[in-house]
Amino acid sequence: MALSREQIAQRVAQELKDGYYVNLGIGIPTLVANYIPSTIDVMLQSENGLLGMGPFPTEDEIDADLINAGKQTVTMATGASIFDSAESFAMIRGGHVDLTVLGAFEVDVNGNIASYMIPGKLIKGMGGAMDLVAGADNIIVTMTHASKHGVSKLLNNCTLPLTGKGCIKKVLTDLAFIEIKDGKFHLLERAPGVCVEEIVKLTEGELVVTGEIPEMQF
Amino acid sequence: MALSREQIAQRVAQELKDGYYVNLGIGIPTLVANYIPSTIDVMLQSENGLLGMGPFPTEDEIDADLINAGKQTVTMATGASIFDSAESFAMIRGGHVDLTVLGAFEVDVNGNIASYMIPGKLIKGMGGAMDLVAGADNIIVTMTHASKHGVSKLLNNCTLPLTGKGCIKKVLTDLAFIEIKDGKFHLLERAPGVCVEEIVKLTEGELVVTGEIPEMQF
Amino acid sequence: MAGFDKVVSSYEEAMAGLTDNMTVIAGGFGLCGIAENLIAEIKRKGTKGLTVVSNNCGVDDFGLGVLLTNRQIKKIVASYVGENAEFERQMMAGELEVELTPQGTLAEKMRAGGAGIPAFYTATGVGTPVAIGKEERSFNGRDYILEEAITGDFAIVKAWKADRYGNLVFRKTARNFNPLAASAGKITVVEVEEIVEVGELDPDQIHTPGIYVNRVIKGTFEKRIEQRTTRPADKQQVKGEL
Amino acid sequence: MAGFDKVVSSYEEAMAGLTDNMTVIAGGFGLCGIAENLIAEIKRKGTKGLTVVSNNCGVDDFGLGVLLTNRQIKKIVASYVGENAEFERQMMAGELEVELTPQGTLAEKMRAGGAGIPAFYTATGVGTPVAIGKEERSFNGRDYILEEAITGDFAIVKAWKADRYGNLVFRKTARNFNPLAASAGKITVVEVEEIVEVGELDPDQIHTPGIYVNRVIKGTFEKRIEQRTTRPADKQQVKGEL
Repeated sequence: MALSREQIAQRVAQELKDGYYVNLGIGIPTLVANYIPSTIDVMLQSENGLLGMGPFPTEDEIDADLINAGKQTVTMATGASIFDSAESFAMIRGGHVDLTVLGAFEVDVNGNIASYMIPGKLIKGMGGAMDLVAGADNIIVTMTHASKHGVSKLLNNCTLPLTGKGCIKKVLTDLAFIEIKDGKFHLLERAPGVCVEEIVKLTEGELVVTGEIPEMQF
Repeated sequence: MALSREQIAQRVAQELKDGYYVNLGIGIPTLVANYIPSTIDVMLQSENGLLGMGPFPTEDEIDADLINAGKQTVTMATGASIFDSAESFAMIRGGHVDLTVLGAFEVDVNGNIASYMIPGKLIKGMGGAMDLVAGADNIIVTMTHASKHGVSKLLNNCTLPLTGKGCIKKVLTDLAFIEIKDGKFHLLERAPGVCVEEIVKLTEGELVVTGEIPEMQF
Repeated sequence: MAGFDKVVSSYEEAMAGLTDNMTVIAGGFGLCGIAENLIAEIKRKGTKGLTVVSNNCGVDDFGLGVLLTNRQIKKIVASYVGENAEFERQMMAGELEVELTPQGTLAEKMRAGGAGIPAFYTATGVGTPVAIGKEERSFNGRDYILEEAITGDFAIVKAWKADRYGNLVFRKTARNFNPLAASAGKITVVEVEEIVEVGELDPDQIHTPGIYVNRVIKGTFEKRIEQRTTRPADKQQVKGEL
Repeated sequence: MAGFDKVVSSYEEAMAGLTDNMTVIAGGFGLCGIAENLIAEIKRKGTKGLTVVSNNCGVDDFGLGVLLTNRQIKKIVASYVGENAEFERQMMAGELEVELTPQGTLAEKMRAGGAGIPAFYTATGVGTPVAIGKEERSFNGRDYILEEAITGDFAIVKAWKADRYGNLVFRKTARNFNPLAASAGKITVVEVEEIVEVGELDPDQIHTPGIYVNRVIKGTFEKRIEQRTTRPADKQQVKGEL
């Protein structure tokens, strides 16, 4: 069965390592914070200028001067630091963030990603996404594998304007965990109960399936 | 008579205006701080990361962590701020400093300045001088008009490696206050008791003398 | 020190000199750390044809959004349209010129503007619509595009505290683009919650030195919240959890 | 949070991994804010062929000067030779490769290195020996040269306080190049006067966030003064006077 949003977040959280500085994008990536294993510690970077993001505030703690990149009220974790936007992106662009998780409309076999506009229909703006994909070595894209109508979002070539070129190496969809290398998708894991054939069918770009593909473990 | 170091500093101080942020170079320029008119306020920028430099400390106040760009122990004026070297030169390069005073070996009619090395003999390094001359709109160079042997330092073309190109508009020597424009030196004032002929003789580059040249007032 | 006293007493004085078709750089991220009353004053003045440089453009009825609704903005340089319906409508209808700029590039362009760096290279935007018309160059085997600095005729900035010399301290994530905007304005106007005596701010802890600041005014702020997210009061702070 | 505990207990551990021919970026201005004991450890290790990036190179018998005297430095990138006779001697004799770099350009190169900006344009050095071999380009009618970023295999940094996560606070003008060096090192080692508990430092007042820092060690410092200039104790502080 396809993963829920929470399960996607849960699987991504397994990729976290002790001592990681992590930037979580808006949407599903934000949920990853709820599944950080208790055995490790990570610090969350919010690109509006906060390293060490804590949980949402209680009503009493709400502070209009303390928000995350999704404009949600948050708190600071112990050991947090605050900085301006140029410093924040210096961190990101300079490759100091260990893992970035963000959403997308499409990715393709060359590691291109499209996530910020649908010409003539929707222009949200790229926010910090272009900086994040260009700055990070280690990125996980979370997305649904295909549209409601069964149209693949894992393509030979992105059709929408790109957010970044050749920068995505790992994709976690509701169906599969996939690596991108050598101009191909490589199937690493499948969602519990989802068969390889279904994933193949819903993946437009060439998908390499090597040996037995394990189910994700939760 | 030729101005003393103190008199040069004193004459430069007359160019200060209330509310000026000023960077004073090492040597004679540093002495300008002693002649700030009591009717105005200026803040001194030290490019090692201090805006609002105060006087030298008393023995009791000495703090190894608080020095100026000449590596002298100093104090902070009320309202001072501290910043890193990149921010300091952002201020300088971004044109936020109102007046810069620095020394030189040579200047020429095109506003070029040479101040940091004599090939084969002396290489001090440019320190912040290249940034200061490139960043400031308003610069006064203080220097002796000629060498001990009577060789002019106000030239048609600088002979030493340049610190900056086309950036000097005002020069105060021990003999004269000179403006540089249209590829010529223009005599504005002469030191008390120094005649125009002597200045002309010791100025290699073309010197424009228009009308009666007033003596400097102290 | 009269020459360094930046404090003005009216919003009219604070925004004096702003005229049609000028460029205004605004601090703030969403509605956090925005110069609410300086924006209101621009609305009151009715200055038209403005180019506004800001990460976002407020919401429909608050922040820079009010200048959009009031048709005072000709062009916006921003990274995120997001939650502003009027912004999106004017943009899609071609009534508003929009230069979508990646957030980090926007921040760096402001910093460069303040720092006298005319242009810099960045990997951000390579191979995307942002790269169109820009020079691409390789350094150490990686591709970058050339981005130019931004400066403004005015910068409008929100800080927490200022002293009379214009030394500024920001609070929490209301800092965001504000120090960068402050550095990049020909005339930088700062709205603060508190004006303190000169000497009260620790020199080591000043975020923006007064040299970047031209005018300071004390304001009162609504500080509207866009996404009011909370956890129950009886719930312990769990590590990292949102 | 074991994963974020950056504190090490010996200088050997602090400089572990430094090998011959590496590039070391060092904070400090003159002898102010230098990582005295990290330098001493490099001397003890005897690592050779180093490229050192630092505004100055200490004096003959203190600071980075001891590495010059000990012939461990192959190349120096610095803005000022100044008061170091051995530096000047080795440079004039051609025994030492020296890349004289304007102070502001040097600071910006370090910042760019840390910030993932491969190169930037600056007016500093146009028409001077510094411009030789560099691209010159005009923006808005003014000439600029292209300067490339600097990064180091190691950065050695002196801060005032750190917490265990490596969040740093600097003191007075001992800040100087230190935050920039911290950002530009692949491995950034910081020597501090005091290590405080995590949470003790005000998040708004941290100069260098721990993300840039790999190792922290508590040291004791001589803090030698180069130019001990004073005024008589009975003399009032006169405005601006030196």
